[in-house]
Parts: sequence; C-alpha cells; structure tokens
Amino acid sequence: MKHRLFVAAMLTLPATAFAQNCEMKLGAMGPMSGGAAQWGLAMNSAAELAAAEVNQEGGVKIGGKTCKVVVVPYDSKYTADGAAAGSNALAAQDIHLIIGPVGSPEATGIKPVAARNEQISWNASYAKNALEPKFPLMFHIAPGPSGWADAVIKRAMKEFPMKSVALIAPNDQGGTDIASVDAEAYKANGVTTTEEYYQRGTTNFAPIVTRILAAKPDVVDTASSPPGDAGVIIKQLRLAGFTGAIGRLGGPGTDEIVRVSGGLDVLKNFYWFETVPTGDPKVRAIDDEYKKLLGKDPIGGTAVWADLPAARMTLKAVSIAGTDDAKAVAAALRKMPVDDPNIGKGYWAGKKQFGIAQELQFPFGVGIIKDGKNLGVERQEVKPE
Amino acid sequence: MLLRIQDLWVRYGGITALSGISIDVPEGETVLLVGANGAGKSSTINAIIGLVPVSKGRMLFEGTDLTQIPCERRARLGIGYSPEGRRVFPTMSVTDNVLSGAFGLGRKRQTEALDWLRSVFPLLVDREKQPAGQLSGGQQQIVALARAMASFPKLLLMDEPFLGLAPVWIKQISDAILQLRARGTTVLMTEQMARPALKLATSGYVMRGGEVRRSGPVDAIRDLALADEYL
Amino acid sequence: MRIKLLGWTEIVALLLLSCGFIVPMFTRSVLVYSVLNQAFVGVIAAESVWIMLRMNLLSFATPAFMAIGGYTVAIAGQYDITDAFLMTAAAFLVPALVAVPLGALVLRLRGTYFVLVTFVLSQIMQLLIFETPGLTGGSNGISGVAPVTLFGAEMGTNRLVLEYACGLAMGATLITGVLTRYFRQHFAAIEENEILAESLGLVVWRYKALGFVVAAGVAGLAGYSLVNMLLTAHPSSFDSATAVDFIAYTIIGGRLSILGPVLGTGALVYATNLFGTHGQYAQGLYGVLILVVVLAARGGIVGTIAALWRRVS
Amino acid sequence: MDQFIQAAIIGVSLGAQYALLALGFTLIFGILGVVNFSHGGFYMLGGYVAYSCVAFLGLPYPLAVLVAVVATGALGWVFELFLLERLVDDHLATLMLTLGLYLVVSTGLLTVFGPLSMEFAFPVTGALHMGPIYVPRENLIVLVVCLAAIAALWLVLFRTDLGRGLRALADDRAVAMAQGLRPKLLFPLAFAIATGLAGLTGALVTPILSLSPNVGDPVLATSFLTVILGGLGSLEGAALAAFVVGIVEAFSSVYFGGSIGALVLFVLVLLLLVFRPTGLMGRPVRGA
Repeated sequence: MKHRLFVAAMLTLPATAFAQNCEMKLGAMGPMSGGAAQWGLAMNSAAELAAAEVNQEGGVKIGGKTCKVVVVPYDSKYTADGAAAGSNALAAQDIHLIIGPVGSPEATGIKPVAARNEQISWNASYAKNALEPKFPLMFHIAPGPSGWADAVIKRAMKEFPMKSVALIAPNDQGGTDIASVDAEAYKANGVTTTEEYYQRGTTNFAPIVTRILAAKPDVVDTASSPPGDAGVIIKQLRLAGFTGAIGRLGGPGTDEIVRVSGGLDVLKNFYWFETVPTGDPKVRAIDDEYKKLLGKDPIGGTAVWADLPAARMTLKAVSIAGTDDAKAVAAALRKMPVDDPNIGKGYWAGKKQFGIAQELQFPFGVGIIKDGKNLGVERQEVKPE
Repeated sequence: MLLRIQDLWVRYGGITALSGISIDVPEGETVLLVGANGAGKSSTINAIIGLVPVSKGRMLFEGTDLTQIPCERRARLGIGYSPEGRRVFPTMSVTDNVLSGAFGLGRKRQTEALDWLRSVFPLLVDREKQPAGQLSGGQQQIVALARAMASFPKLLLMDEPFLGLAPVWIKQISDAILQLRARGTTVLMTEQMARPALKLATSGYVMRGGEVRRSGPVDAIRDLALADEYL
Repeated sequence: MRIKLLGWTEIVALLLLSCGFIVPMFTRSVLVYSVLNQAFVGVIAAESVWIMLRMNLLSFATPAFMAIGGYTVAIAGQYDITDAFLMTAAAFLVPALVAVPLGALVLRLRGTYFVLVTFVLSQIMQLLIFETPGLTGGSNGISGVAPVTLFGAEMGTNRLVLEYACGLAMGATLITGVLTRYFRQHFAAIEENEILAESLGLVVWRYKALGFVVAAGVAGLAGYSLVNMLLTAHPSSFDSATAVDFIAYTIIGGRLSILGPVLGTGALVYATNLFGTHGQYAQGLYGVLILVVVLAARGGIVGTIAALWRRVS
Repeated sequence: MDQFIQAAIIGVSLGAQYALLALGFTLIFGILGVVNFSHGGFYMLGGYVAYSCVAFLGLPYPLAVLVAVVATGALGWVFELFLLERLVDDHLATLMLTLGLYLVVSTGLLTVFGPLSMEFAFPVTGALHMGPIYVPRENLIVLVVCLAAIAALWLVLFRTDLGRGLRALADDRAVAMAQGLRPKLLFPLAFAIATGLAGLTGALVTPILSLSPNVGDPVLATSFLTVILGGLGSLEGAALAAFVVGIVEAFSSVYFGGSIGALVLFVLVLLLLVFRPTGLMGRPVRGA
C-alpha cells in the first residue's frame, strides 16, 4: 500500500492538486509557443474569461455545491503527440472538459485519446474530419470553410469582380485542408482557381509571389496562411505590382495582417472572413469585460471572441447537468439553445458535413477594405441546416 | 638561472612520462635535450609551455613558478615556443603566422619584429602571402621559428626543429638558431639527431625513459648522446 | 577475451524499463500511463541516437527513420495486417533496409558534416510525406490506425498499449545493448580516433554501417510505438525538430552508458509534462532545465551519479 | 525571360540575407567549434531590440539597428564568457547550451511582446520598376549592408590582431595558446561578433518581412544548409553558398512551387555533400 501511494505520488506530481473546498478545473489547450501560439493563448483567454464570469456568480453548480472554476492551460505545440499528451495530463488532474485544441494535427491527435479519457474537447481546427460520429464527446467551435466560404465569396464578388483566383497556404494540414475547400467554393461560383502551397517556415515569399503572378490571377487568396506570413505575402505582392483584390478565406488576424503588410494603403482591396462579426460593438465589448474581470488584456486577438461562446456554454452545461462528467455535460450541451450574449443567436450544425451536429454555428462577419478604406465587418446571419 | 626545473613529474593517464627530472637553463646558453623517441623530451617542453599538466614539481622561470600560471599567459612572461612537427597555422599567410606570435604587442613592436625577422629569414618576404600550410617542411620550420621569436622572448623552446628535414635545411635552421642566439636569446631545444644539435648547444641533458641519464657541458655528454642516436 | 552480451548497466536499464509492467498493478492514473508511454517511445528514439554517439556521430535523422517505421505499420494496418510480431519485425527491418543505401551515402561524412546532413535528411522526409498523399495521407497523415493484435487478440486498452510500448522499449534496449556490448571495442576505437582505428586494420566502414542500420531499425521501433500509442501516423509526430529532443534525452542522461538515454528520457519527458501545464512558459522552463543540467551535471545524469558514487566509495 | 530575370534578382536578395546569417554561424563554428543553435534567437532579438528602440524610444531606424547590433553582441559576449566558455571543448554540451538559450530567449520574447507580429516597417519602401521587372529598394539596402558587413568582417579577420588571433585559435588551439593567444579573451569576442551579425540581420530583415517570436526557427535551418554547402568554417564558402542557396531557392520556388522548391534545395545539398563531402570550400572536419 505504501508503495502504491509512493509510485502514484511520484508519477502524478505535476498533477498534485490540493483539493480545495470545491473546485472544478477546466482545461484550455492549444499551441502556446511557436508559430501558432496566439491561437492557443486565445483559447486560454476565452476559458479564463468564461471562468471569471461564472466565478463572479459564485461558480458552477455541482451536486448541490457551488464550485469555483480554475483554468489549467496546456501547451500542445501544434502537434498530434502534444495534444494526446495534453489530454492525458489534464485527465490526470481530473479534468473532463477541454476548451481546445486548435490545429488540425492537434485535433487528429486528441481524438482517440480524449475518447479513451472520456473528455469533452472543443477543437477549432478546420480539418476535414474535425468531427466524427464515432467520437461523440468531440465538439467544434466554429464551422470550417465549407460553412462560410460560399457566402464570403458571393459578397466579395459584388465588390471585386473576379474570374480567376490563386490560393496560397502552407503545405501542411493547417493549409491544405482549408485552401482546397476554399478552391471548391470559388469554382462553384464560376471562378477558376490555382492552389499554391509553401513550406511552413518560409520567411521570404518573393519567389512564390513571382510564381503566382505568372498566372495573372484577378485575386489572390491567402487562405489560412498565418497572419504574419499573409502580411508578408501581401506586402510582396504589392511590391511586385499586383493591383487586384486580395482575399483571406482562412482564420482571423486581419489587424495583424494590416500591421505586417504596412497599412490599409498597401492592402488596398481586401476581403476577409471573420469567425464572429467583429464590427459589432457588443462583440468588441468582450475585451473590456476581460480587462475588468481579470485586470489585464486578453491575448490572442479576435480569436478570443470566437472561442468564448464554447467556453461559456460548457460551464453553463456543467451547472445544468450538475456534474462535470463529460457524457452528462455533452448531453446537456446538445440540448442547449445556441445563444451568446455577445455574439448573438446561432445553431448547432455539422450534421451535413460530419454526420454529427456538434458544431457551433454563429453569425459571422465579412470584412471589406476597398480602395484603402476599411468598410468594416458586415454581420452575416446564419440559418439552421 | 633563467629556468630551473626541479623534480618534475608528468603522468598521462596511467603512463608516467617524466619521473622527477631536474634541468637548469642558464641565461644566454643553448641547452640541448637529447634522447630517443619516448625519452620524455617533448613532455618536458610541453610541461614548460603548459600544454600538459604537471603532476608534481616546480618550474621556476626567473623565480616565478610556471605551474601556477595558465598556458596562454606563459608566453607573455617571455617564453617563445616552436612546437614539434612545426604546427604552423596552415590556413594563415606566412606574415600572419609570424604576427600571431606578437599578438597584442602594438603595431610598432610588431613592425619592428617583422622587419628584423625578415632580415634574418628572407623566405618570409618571398612567401609572405602564401598560406603556411602549403610550404615545405623546412620552410614551415622557419615560419615556426619566426613566429616563436616575434615577441622577442627571453627563452626560446624548440621541440625537434630538425625532424624530417633534409641536410640542406638542417644547415639553414642551424644558421638561423645561431643568429637568434647572437641576439642574446636563451634556447632550450630537444633533438633526436644529436650530431647537428650538439654543434649548437653549450650544455645538454641525455634523457631515457623519462629520466635524465647524464648532464653537463656538450663534450661530457657527446658519447652518450651519439650512442642514443642510433638506438 | 570473452565478450559479454550484456553488462550490468544494460540489466539495470532493462529492470528500470520493466516498471512498465509493474506500475499498472498499482495505479490506473492516465497521467502515469501517458508519461510512461511517452517515455518508452522516447527511450527507443534516444537509444537510436546513442548508438550513433558510440561512434562519435551525432544523428538528427532519428525522426526520418521513425517516420518510416511508423508509416510502415500504419499503411500495413490499412490492409488489416496488425499482427504484433510481424509489425515489430517490419517496423525494424524497413527503416533498416532504407538505411543501407542511405548509409552508403552519408557515412562518408564525419563530424559536423554528418550532423548537418542528417538534419537535412529529416527535413527531406517531412517534405516527402507531404508530397506523397496517396501513400502517406500527405499532410493529414493516417488516422484511425488499427490497434495491434497479439495472437489474434486486439491490444486496445490503455494498459495493454502501455505494456506493449514497454515491451518494445525493452526489446530495443536489448538490441542496442547487445550491439554496443558485442562491438564495444570496435565502437570505442572509432569514437576515440577513427583514422587511427583504420590504420590499425579495423574495417571502420563495416561497423559504422552496421551501427547506422541498427540505429535506423531501432528508430523505426520508436516510430511504431508512437503510432501505436496515438493510433495515428501524422507528419507532425516526425518533425525534424523532434530530433533535438531525442538528442537532449541522450546528452542530459549522459552518453557514458545505455542508462543515459533511459534516465535522460525519463527525466525530460517527466519535465515536459510538468511544464506543459505552464502554457506559454513551458518551452522556456525546458530551456532553463537544459542549461542547468548541462552546466551543473557534467557527463549528464549518469556521469553525475557515477561521480557521486566514486566520492562515496 | 522576365520571370527568369526576376527570379535571379530575388535569388540575389535572398542570398544577401542568408550570407549575413551564415557568416555569423560559420564564424562561431570555425573558431569555437560550436554549432550555435541559438543563432535564430539572436536574429529575433535583434529585430525586437530595433523595434523597441523605434517604437518606445523614438530613435531613428539606423540608430536602432546599431543598438540592436550592440545589444545582441553584448548578450553573445556575456553568454560565451560565463556559460559557454566553461564547456567550450565539449561539442555536445555546447550544442545543448545554445539550444537551452534559444528556448529561453524565444519564450522571453513571447512573454514580453506577445505572440502577434509587430508593426515594424522599413523606413524605405517601394521598388524600382523596369518594365515587368522590379527591384525592391529595401532589398538593395540589405544587399549594400550585407556587402559592407562582409567587407568589415574580412578586414577584422585578415587585417587586425584580433582576426589573426581568432584564425590562429581556429587552426590550432593548443599551439595558439602556447603563443600567448588567450581563448578566454578572444572567444567571447568572436561569439559577440557573430551574434551581433545575427542581430544586425534581424534588425534589417524583420521590418521587411515580419517580426514575431517564432521567426527565428527557419534561421537555423537556413544557416545549416548554407554552411554545409559552403564548407564548415569557411567564410568565403559561406558567403558564396548563401548566394547559391538564395538563387536555387528563388528559381526552384518560381518554377516548381514552394513545397517542391524546398525539396529541390535539400536534395541538391545532399547530393553535393555526397560528391564533395567538405562542401564548396570546406576544410577537413572537427569531431561532432
């Protein structure tokens, strides 16, 4: 018996938590270092805010008691192994609910492990198999491009007539899974497409820009290139004399792109997808609330806003279920109406694409910059599938 | 006494290279260490310059115990070193090789040293830009000597300067050493080839198996030294 | 002189690893399972690095051979080939066979050139995976790899997966131990001074090639174990940057004996998990740990223990 | 044809940037025998120091670049003198130490500056257009600075006492020490020069490209490639190889695309090493 305790204590040392009166731990997972750090840190910020909101009211209700929510972050490093290890590390702290992970490799890695550990996880990846019916505890923070690309393209075509588009994205799963879906959506709207993939870690895009421009596209779409990369690509496209519109049917990060590329004048004509309608003052108010409750600025930009509803709903579901058991929380979640005080009304989606309706579909935004003037982000309402 | 070595022991791993030798190098003289391969000649030189650690004993250079001073500071005390097998800096030009021996002495003294060495060794002018690694063995020996002399040391250590050289080069190097001695440099040299070396030396030590077998003026050790040469 | 097949260090290493069979009797903590599982994968990979270090060659190619081993198994799984013995053999032999022609190319290089060329090899492997979506699933990898079967029974539970990983790690340790013991003097001669060894009549290339091929096979086993743990073969698992981790395991552990990779992996995998819950500070803490260990513990963990032992006795 | 000329121009400008990085990397390797895994860290640090000087202190950009060079050089000097120097002959230990430093530096930058890219623009923008061909002005400046830096480094190494001392230590450490050359004095200086070069590159290039706490990762890979191709420890080789890598990367990316372009480059380096194991201008090797 003594040995058993010793072995367990030695090996679970990182997990040793001095159980307070009543406390519920919420995992926040994603890459928190390296190139995609901001997405993981945004997950953490969203989880922190949702927890702070609930704690303000006393906490979540578990078995008649009110428990304080504590967020435990995990750096899953944008790899399959990192996410798998993270699922286990969090499970060892008796954490059944995870906000995150972020990237496609992480989503792939956490799937079987979180199922084994009976954990809910909310991935934000745009992977083609972000959800699968055989993993009923997996949830999806927002739809991939198949959910919105068509609407964004239709809106953009009104502003910028186009016949051909060149898509550019990194050559790994985070790039190919999105650019290829974007390309289908463009084709469906009668636009011819070429796809160009670069090696992640490329810093100077001048040669690739030259290659893209040889095909003389009307529009260049930076898809899911990280914002830093996209900013450089745009800067170098303009330098090379490209005057057409530039699109971004990928992730958030427009502010960063504006900074890196050199300003609105450089972007000139630009349209992009926002996971949430960022032009809405109610949505922007999230940052103020974060600052008020946590006394610092959130890290991760607009991604925090997109991740927040999932964290809020999860904590709400805990109180409804009266437990943080993953299966019970998942059951409560599925029955909950999708409505966020800041973002607005949405729906459960995903049945059509994944065969399981565990994807949050909220109103999203289409941003337009025309002739160097930011016309703002238009709100796009969504309809149930 | 410029250099006084007392009861010097050097061990590498389990092997004893020097077992308690004592050597005196009086100012202005040329002292020769002769002996066969493995007699401990190079170990003595390396111990003085600091390339091998000393396990016991003292080495007093002008009264300062060298064992307390790290290798790279011993040159500053006035010890020049021409290593066994020349070991010139192969990628560096002849001039740079020489000047590296006068590191940090200031441009004036460096120019002075270079001018004097070039007058002694015309080779340094003819080959000034050539990488030292491309020179012949004898030429490299000249460069190594010049490098060692560039700081005008009080004591010049020469480890096997004739090793692998043709007689014509041995003659040239010998002349060079005589010229250096004329400048008042004290020399401690080792050599397997006793015959040409004995012509240069004033006194000597015959070493065998890490010990000194006989010492004294050149004439006193000549027979033993020559006997060893053919071992 | 009699050549021993195993020394006491190898036996201690095997005993340490065998805790993978013992621990599940006492605990069901998922973290314990997870840390041990990662450690078993890491130990195998670190041993692959260590074999090459015995010959004074620092290899960054481990992830490349891990990928070959891992993808071999994942692809075989798609054809319903899951037998444990068959897969273990394949995960060892396929990378080993690939290493034969590669070795002929890269073993001509020494020192830092070898380091850099093996780094390039693992970069090429990543790009090859991306460029062959038909075979390897490209950037998406192969997910849902079928669990291995031992005598027809599926090894699906956490505990069985852990025990299987433990078995693989012990197997790899046995292979590594026997190889480095049997050729101890040859490897030592090459490590000490390759040119001298050659001039003394040792056919250096033969032993280097052997070491390279076995190291590749051992790395393949690590890839197999990793794929089996994740049930996914994904390019991010075999990123060239992970080579640095395996080298760190070996050097932090100490290169003196096979206990080095075993202890080093244990310590660093444990630390990685400990730091993982520090979010963005994880990498930095890991960096500080490396700095401290390298500066404070010369010769790694094993070297320090040995030094302490000598002082005590 | 236009595309061909454009690719060549891009290749040369890439080459200039790679040359600055590779020179520092090969200097540290050639003289200290250390494979510097923290090279990318100093590159990032140079970028952030220059950025901070411009954004927070309001310094003019050229002065900010100078501050960045001094700051990265000073950090390199301190790191070599107090940490690296203790284990400088143990190649594995120095590899681990520089790796540890890199992890600490990148985490520090992430913590202080956050994960997002900074707004850091090069003061000179625009391009010279000649028909369809264009040359960005900023690239011309980088090229000029690169050539100036190569010239300055050459002068230091081949025309000063310091340079002679460093080359002597690189050629034969033991004999150099016996000649009175002090590694404890010279190695930190060499390291500082090299890290200062990395900092210079960062301060110059990050405003042209982007500045975030992960831009250091590719630096190491590029430096590796360039230095192997050029031959370890050879400055001329590194400079030449940098332009070869830049041009090959430009042409293969333009004609085959980014992903295959990288593959072409790697395979080319691999083949070169197989047929010419010491690189373009390499010398025999040290142990790893």
